[in-house]
Amino acid sequence: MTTSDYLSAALLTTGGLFFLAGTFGLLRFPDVFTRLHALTKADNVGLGLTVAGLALQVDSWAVAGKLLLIWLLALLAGATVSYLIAQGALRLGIRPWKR
Amino acid sequence: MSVALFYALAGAGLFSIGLHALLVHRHLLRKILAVNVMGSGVFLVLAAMAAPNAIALSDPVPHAMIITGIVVAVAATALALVLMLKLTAETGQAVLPGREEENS
Amino acid sequence: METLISWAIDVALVLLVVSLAWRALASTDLFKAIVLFIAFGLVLTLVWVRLNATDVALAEAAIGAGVTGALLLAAYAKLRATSPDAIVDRAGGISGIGAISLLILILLVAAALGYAVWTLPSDYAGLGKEVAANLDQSGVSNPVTAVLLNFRGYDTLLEIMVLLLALLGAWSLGITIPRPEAAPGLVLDTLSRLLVPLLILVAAYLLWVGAHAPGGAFQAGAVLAAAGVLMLLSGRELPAALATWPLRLALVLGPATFLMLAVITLILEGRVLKLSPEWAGRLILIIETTATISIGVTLTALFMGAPPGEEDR
Amino acid sequence: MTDVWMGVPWAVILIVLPLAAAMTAFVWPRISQLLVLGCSLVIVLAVTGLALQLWYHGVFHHALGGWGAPLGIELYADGLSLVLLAATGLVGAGVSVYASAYFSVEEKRRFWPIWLFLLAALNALFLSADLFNLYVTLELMGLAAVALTALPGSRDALAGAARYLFVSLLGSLAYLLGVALLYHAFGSLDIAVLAERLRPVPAAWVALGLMSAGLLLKTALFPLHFWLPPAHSSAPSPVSAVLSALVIKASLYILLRLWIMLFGPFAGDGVAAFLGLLGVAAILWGSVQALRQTRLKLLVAYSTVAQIGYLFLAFPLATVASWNATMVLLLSHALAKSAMFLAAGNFLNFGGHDRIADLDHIVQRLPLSAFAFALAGVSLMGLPPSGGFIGKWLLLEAALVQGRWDLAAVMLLGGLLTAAYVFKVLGKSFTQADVACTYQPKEIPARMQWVALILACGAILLGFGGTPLLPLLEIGVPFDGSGP
Amino acid sequence: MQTLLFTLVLFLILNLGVGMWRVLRGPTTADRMLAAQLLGTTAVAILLLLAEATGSAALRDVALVLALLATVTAVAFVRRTLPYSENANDDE
Repeated sequence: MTTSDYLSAALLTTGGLFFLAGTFGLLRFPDVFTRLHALTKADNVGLGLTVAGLALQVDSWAVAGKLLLIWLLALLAGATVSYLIAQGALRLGIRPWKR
Repeated sequence: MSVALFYALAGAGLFSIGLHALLVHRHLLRKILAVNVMGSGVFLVLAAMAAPNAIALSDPVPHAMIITGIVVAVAATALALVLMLKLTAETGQAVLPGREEENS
Repeated sequence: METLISWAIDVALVLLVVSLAWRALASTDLFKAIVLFIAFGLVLTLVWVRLNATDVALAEAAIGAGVTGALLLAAYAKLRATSPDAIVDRAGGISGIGAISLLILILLVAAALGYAVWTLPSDYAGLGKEVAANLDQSGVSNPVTAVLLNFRGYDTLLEIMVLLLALLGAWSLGITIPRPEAAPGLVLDTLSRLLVPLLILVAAYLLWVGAHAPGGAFQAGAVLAAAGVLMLLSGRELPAALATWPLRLALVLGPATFLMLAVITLILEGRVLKLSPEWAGRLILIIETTATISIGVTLTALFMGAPPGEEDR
Repeated sequence: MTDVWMGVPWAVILIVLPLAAAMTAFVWPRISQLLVLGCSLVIVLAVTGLALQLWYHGVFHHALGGWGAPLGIELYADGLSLVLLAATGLVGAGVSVYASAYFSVEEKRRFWPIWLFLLAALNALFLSADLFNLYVTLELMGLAAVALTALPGSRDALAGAARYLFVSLLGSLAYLLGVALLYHAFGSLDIAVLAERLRPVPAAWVALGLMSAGLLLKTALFPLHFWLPPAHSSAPSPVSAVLSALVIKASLYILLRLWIMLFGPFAGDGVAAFLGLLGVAAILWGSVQALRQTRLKLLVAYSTVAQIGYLFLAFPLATVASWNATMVLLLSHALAKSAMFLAAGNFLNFGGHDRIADLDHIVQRLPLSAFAFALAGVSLMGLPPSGGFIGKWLLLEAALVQGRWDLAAVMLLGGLLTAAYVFKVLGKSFTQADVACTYQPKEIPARMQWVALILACGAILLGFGGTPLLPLLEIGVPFDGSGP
Repeated sequence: MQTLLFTLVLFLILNLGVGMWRVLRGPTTADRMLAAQLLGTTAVAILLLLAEATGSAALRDVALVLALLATVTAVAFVRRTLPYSENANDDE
């Protein structure tokens, strides 16, 4: 394994851990709004790290570009959908959780 | 047991689960989902045995059949959903009326 | 080690897919059932990938998990607007002796199925060899596309008709449920402005790539439909001038082209849908392009439900 | 001239023309009626042309795409296909004319394209000999039939259509799973190729069970008939006519085709006897239920349940003569039952109700329709000189030759019960209703009465023309059990 | 490297199973949809990993389509279903 392989393995593993964190956040957080955080933060970072790790492995720019596109798409979708869900939830009268 | 067989058995399982739900539940939306699960079960049987094995590459004919089947399924689902909504608008319920109510 | 992990992946996927189906069908809360069903589609996509059926995975991702999910969610919303009682299944089902005998019957069916599958020859090649032998005559190098549009093109012709027919059926029922909708807002508007062109681009890419790699008209059509659905969702309506015969023409464009090709090949080649090898590639591209447009428009129209202009009849 | 006639690919026209017409009718509704009537006429012509081709050249094959089985799909026609295509052509033309007067302008705009799709699906189905292609045509037909059933938008029609849709989908999926098993066991979708490779392995048995169960459900053979009466009675009358006359015959056709070409030789007597038993039960149960009905369209629908039973008596007899009898019965039932539903539709439209007890001198008010109903009844009862008589006589003969007195007795009893329910209707149509006439009688266009009468006359005429037509049925000797 | 990729795939599939729990649990419609979104992103990651592990480039297209369509489904939820949701306040 070369240096880039080690780097990529580290990125991928960290990405996997972020997915785990996201899933656990989704399970453990108390209400919709906090769970949104779990989804968007952890999940997009998780996918981002995975994409980064994989991009180190591919040898063509086109493939790396496609990977980047997928990630950007997930970021955009995640952010927008979370915003819309939060807005909709507030409109419905769900109050954010307070300790 | 090969991987293909494993998936094919899962397909048979999905078909049976869907069949059960289709016959037991009365709500139309649940019946629609059940039919879709049954269809996926059939497709799984088709695809599992078409996967590459010791003597042959993967067989594209079942794959083409599944794609055709998926499109037929979405068409039937769309029609069934409209029918369900229309029936609900008429009767206020998304269930099939019982036999005795219907003949009256 | 890798074989073991590979096995574990397959076992986990099968357990997941079966339990998702089980829970989706067992849920009396219909929204839960729908979301579980969408998740079922997602996992099924992964199953197709594991089975080396990438074309199917693409179709499942686009149609099974995507378009069907959107259709179900929209229908759920309309159901709730029509009859708030109807979104939770309180009707129950069969119970008592009927339920038990039914369960026994289905267990018998399942056992027979399992036995039949178990005894299937595990090394049967199917038609793979015939397809491979004739692939260079088909005009495309993706075998699934070759089967769909050349070897068994007639099935595909009829299947596109099924889709059109479903729309005619849906329109003939013409549900008229008003759907009050808030303004889309800046965020959604921006999202749709970014995504719609991207979706159209991806649809074109899938259409083009289908000749030699997984992709093709149905997948591309579904992605195109996603663009249409997104436009509808962000409050853009079809201009009234286009909602009459231009829309109907777009709906029949694909099927009509395909049918016309059937007639032309019958006259010129003596066989319905016989594509001579030197022309086959181009002809398939023409059929697929028109079919993509029609499939996209048809699925969007199915999402809409009633024919445009008649929604508030 | 004959060369031109013989060279035209009539079979392809039977599929392509209605599809093209369906799309044209959808895009350009204004010309749709003219289009449908023209299309129906051409279909009748094309069936005639195909019959001549079969007569002179034998079985018809057309390798679509030039590939041929097993890689490609073939169109295939023999005597069996021809009977069903003829039924489709004749009933289809009759119903097209009837519908042109039955529906309002607005309804017709929605009806025509779907109706043409249904015709195309039926023709395509009867011309197919590829298991997966049959599935696609089955779905095309099923969805079209469901959409037409739901057309009135009333509560009953929608409920009937919804139940029908799920039955139809369940049947198709069971069939498709059987196809999947057969494909993976024997590596082909073409019936003829499969017939050569079929061996009695478990997968073949389970496939036989799944496909038969699915198709019997769609054919509504007792005890899987529960969905038929509500769907067929609540649909618009022209649609009821087609559902009972043609649509349920389509799944029966596939079953016959599979049985004769594929499963018959190895399935053996046990399965055949079982199917025959179901047929007997269907005759008795359907007839008794028909007799008990108080609504005319439900009576006619239950009569369909009973008449389907006759078509299954040939399975245990399994001789060429009994199969031929089944074919004649099939055709005569298609004509008679469509005539009956159309006549019933006229009564219903005229009085605004179809309560049998209140038919109220309908004979004097709608003499042509009443006469059509009576003639159709004669054919269903199996009285000479109708087509029903020829069919039942041949079947009876086959049963007696084999010493199956039980089957013969059931046939006769079924005939008596049929007579009872037909006379129940006719009797009431002469008498004064108990309650005073409260309805505003509606004008029934002459066309709608004449169509019913002509179809009923067709069922009777079959009795005269039936015997000479028998050799046509034997083209491709579908029934000698050895396949094409 | 292969082994790592496959292990990650397995790990993420197990993650999907855990995410399913939130779909089952709810309690609001938004929660369920949110969980479905997470499943979608996870499936995208799985597809990308598999594409690399098996050397099948077409799987990246599947991932792309899945990401796109999941977004559209989510928007359909937000625009059609969410505004009519009740049972919003009976949080855990």
